[in-house]
Amino acid sequence: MSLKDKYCIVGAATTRFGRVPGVSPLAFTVEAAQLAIRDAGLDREDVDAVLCKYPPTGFHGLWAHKVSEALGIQPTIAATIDQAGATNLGLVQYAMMAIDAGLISTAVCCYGDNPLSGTPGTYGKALGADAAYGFIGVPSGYAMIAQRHMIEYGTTSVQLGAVAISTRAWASKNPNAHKRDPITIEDHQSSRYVVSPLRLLDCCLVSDGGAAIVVTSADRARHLRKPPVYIMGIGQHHVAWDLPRRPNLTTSGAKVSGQTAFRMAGIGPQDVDVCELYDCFTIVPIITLEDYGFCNKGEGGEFVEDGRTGPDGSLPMNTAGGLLSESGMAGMQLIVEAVRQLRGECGDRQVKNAEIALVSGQGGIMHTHATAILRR
Amino acid sequence: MSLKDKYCIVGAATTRFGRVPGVSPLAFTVEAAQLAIRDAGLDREDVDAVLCKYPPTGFHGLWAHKVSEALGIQPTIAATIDQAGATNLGLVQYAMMAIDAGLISTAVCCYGDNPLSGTPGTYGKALGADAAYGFIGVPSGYAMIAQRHMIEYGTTSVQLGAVAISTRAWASKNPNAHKRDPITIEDHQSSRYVVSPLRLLDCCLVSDGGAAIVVTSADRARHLRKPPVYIMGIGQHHVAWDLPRRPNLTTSGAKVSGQTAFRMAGIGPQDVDVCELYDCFTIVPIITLEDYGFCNKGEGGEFVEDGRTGPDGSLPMNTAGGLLSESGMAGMQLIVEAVRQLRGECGDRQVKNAEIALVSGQGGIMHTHATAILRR
Amino acid sequence: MTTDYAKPLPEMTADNSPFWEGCKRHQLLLQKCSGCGHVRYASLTCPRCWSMDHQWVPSSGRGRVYTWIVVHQRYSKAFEEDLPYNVAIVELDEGPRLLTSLVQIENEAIRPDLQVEVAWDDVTDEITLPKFRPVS
Amino acid sequence: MTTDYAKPLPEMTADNSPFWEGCKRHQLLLQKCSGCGHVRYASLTCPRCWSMDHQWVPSSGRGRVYTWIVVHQRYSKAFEEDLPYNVAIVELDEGPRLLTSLVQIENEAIRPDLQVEVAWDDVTDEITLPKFRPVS
Ligand SMILES: [Zn+2]
Ligand SMILES: [Zn+2]
Repeated sequence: MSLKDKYCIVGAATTRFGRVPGVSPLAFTVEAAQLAIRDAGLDREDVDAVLCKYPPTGFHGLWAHKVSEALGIQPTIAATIDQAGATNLGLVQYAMMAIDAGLISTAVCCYGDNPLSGTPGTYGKALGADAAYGFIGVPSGYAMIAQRHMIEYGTTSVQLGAVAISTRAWASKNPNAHKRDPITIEDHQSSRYVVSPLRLLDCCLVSDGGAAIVVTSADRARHLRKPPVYIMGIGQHHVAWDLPRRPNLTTSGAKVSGQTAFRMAGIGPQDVDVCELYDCFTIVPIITLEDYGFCNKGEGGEFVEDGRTGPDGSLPMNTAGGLLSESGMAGMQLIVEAVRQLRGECGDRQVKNAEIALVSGQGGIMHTHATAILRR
Repeated sequence: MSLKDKYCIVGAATTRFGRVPGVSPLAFTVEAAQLAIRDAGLDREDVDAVLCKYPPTGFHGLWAHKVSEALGIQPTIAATIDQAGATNLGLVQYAMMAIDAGLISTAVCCYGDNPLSGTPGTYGKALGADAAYGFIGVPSGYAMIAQRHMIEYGTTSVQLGAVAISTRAWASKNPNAHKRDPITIEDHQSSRYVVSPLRLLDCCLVSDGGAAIVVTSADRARHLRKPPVYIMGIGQHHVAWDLPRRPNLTTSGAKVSGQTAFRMAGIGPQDVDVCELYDCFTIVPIITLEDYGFCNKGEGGEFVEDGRTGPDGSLPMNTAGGLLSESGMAGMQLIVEAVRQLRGECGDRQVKNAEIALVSGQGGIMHTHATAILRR
Repeated sequence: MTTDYAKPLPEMTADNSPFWEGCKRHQLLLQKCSGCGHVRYASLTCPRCWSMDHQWVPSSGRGRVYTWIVVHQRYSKAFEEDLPYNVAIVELDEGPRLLTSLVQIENEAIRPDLQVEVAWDDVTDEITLPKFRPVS
Repeated sequence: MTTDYAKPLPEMTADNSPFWEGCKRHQLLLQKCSGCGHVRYASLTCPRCWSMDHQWVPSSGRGRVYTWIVVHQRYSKAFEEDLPYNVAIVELDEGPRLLTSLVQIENEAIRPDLQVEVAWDDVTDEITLPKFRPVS
């Protein structure tokens, strides 16, 4: 039984992003969850599932249960799922499936962390036994992939920079974005190497903050406060293996995940009005655009190069600024932005006539991927 | 849409249990997964989801992805879920939902760890800020609950002991059980206090080992190697909150979780032929039996006292020895044992005419709960 | 009050520091919801009205034993010399429960509903633990 | 070979210790599947036939650069003095890829498909790291 169009996102919220000292990961998560539930016009009693990704600053056993306690909810389902940056869409899919099975009625999917004001946690951890070679930190992993994409397809640093410029241009229209000052290709090219071929402006922000959404059935959604956003398609795929054993470094889980979501939705890339693609590093949306079929494999660099994904482009992408400019958190904010675009709540950065939005999530070092296609 | 009778467990396996040095948590997990997949008559290519609980000896980010790599599978869905001891049944439910949604066809749910030969990990960790008072270790938490059950209902240490004796009597018939020597109530009453009111023989074993099951659709199941075991009902509930804030310490998530599973299955406790109840501490099956409705609230101690759950009793419980005697691992082995009983594979410990089996999982300090009802 | 106190200390966070600052002044503080007036033990949201806003108000410091354990097993070197020692959950007269230790009582003498009152233990210069003793 | 080597060392496990024992003897070992003869880098199961049984067999120690990075950011004090340093993935002639460092080459001179051979680095008495240098 397809899940198409049967479930909706009815609440969506973000907290303040950027450097926000004195707020714990739990407090960000709870604030975002409350805001999202109230955005839906619902209250605590209406929510019977609490679904979470644990905050990377520190693993906490039974995190979703701690969040449930802080929210004062004893839920039918509480689950903490680890699919890294694909988790938040994985939570949405879990919620849809559990409602479909008649097990719950309404789920809050919530995330918060304070890596900027708190402790960096995962972000600077050694990558397995490979730490013996100094292979440390997430940028190192994505730099390996970027380099291989350059080797196979001739992708350039200037093309990577185009992604950074486009997302910053969008962020400059978002009052809550962590970084709002527009940047140029010169800024990008003169920013220092973090791990070559990746420069500082190719890399994810580190931001404090939280975001949450509420998922319920289409039947229930039609009676709530905000216009429902329908989930047309959703998919996952996991290339799963660590870099040395992964057969192919330049095709990601986006390929099968995207095919699954597009097939469920019954549409193709040409039908998408706005996309929110996980952009922890500039190479990632380039590969994701290719794998989703917005362009051919290897042509992602060219695709982004001429500003096509910016405010005046034909494919508005990461319209709040993405992980590169709005908030470095692990992707829930991308779902929130897609919902806001489809509701027409985005003010200066509103994409005209946005009817269909695509959201991606991916994580680890491109180990995981999930895709959702939403419509108003 | 109910999930009733649409999905089956088609493969089930355990590794060696007990003290098994030199085998990593990953190796146990992979061995169990391979055995379960082959038990089903399937091969690696037939499995498109890898679902895991992380091993408590150490948190590993993206654990299910590491397991996928070691299995040589790039899965449609890989997910690591944390619901503590309820996770394994949570994975089964996830698999059913994902097949129902048409997203996958066949999932392996697998678990392995080596807390006895490796490092104890979670098992001896401090419990939050409460460590300042010496509130350390899982037994302390369950002892608080046991004491409260004694206060409210007059439950006795001898009644707790009856659970230990019953499970050991079953384990004596299981060649793979970690502890097989029968025990008496005198053995129990003279075993040292670990955290009073809990004695050594009230506590979970610490065991190395792995276990896994394979879930697929009933349609596919009918063409595989072993007789299908149908999942009639499945439910979850999470009281979720830490002990001081939890309104009631003596009623667990078993109550709502069990109601959900029984309602889905369309049966009641009187229809259950064999049950495999999560017994990390002797108080747990007592509370679980009450919450499931096998007896009234507060009468669980009396219920188990006269040997009713042992090999000659009217309600065979934990027929392989449970966590108290077969293996201290977090519950996947209980599902495997239920499957084996329904297939009639249990030799000396086979329950005659076992047609319906009930399995529980719960964890944290009774924060989480899940229930499954299976039939042949 | 020593600086070589070897036992684990509560972690001060943005969420709980007023509680521990109160303890340092020998004040057992509860949260009173600004939304509905409900009094609770430190938590992020009000269990009645869901408000996150609250004031810190003093507790009577009196309550009753709700449940307890006696730890015999060595889980931590820091508590080795105390074995066997008790840990208890006390229900305050205001309603909230908290995890604590009972002092000035033999473990064998602990009973359900035993009436207790707060007994301050200044374990370091920064941290005072609220423990409880029988009401005399 | 020093005992004050300050960088992280690979963790020896039941699964990988023969590999690291081989390195100590300056032998780069691969696993040859007992089921189907497939040669692979250390892994729990055979990617072809799924057997867990295998023998350890020597590699030629030769291969080509598959991809690489140059680390400029300080992620670890242990590697601070080496900045900027490279990390590479090398594809062995036998097929498997492994993560390593390139030595005896300037970072700027690294090229795709550069032919390399193993260069042993005895970093402690117990651990030798296989690194790679250009084939001369
Ligand atoms: Zn209130
Ligand atoms: Zn083979």
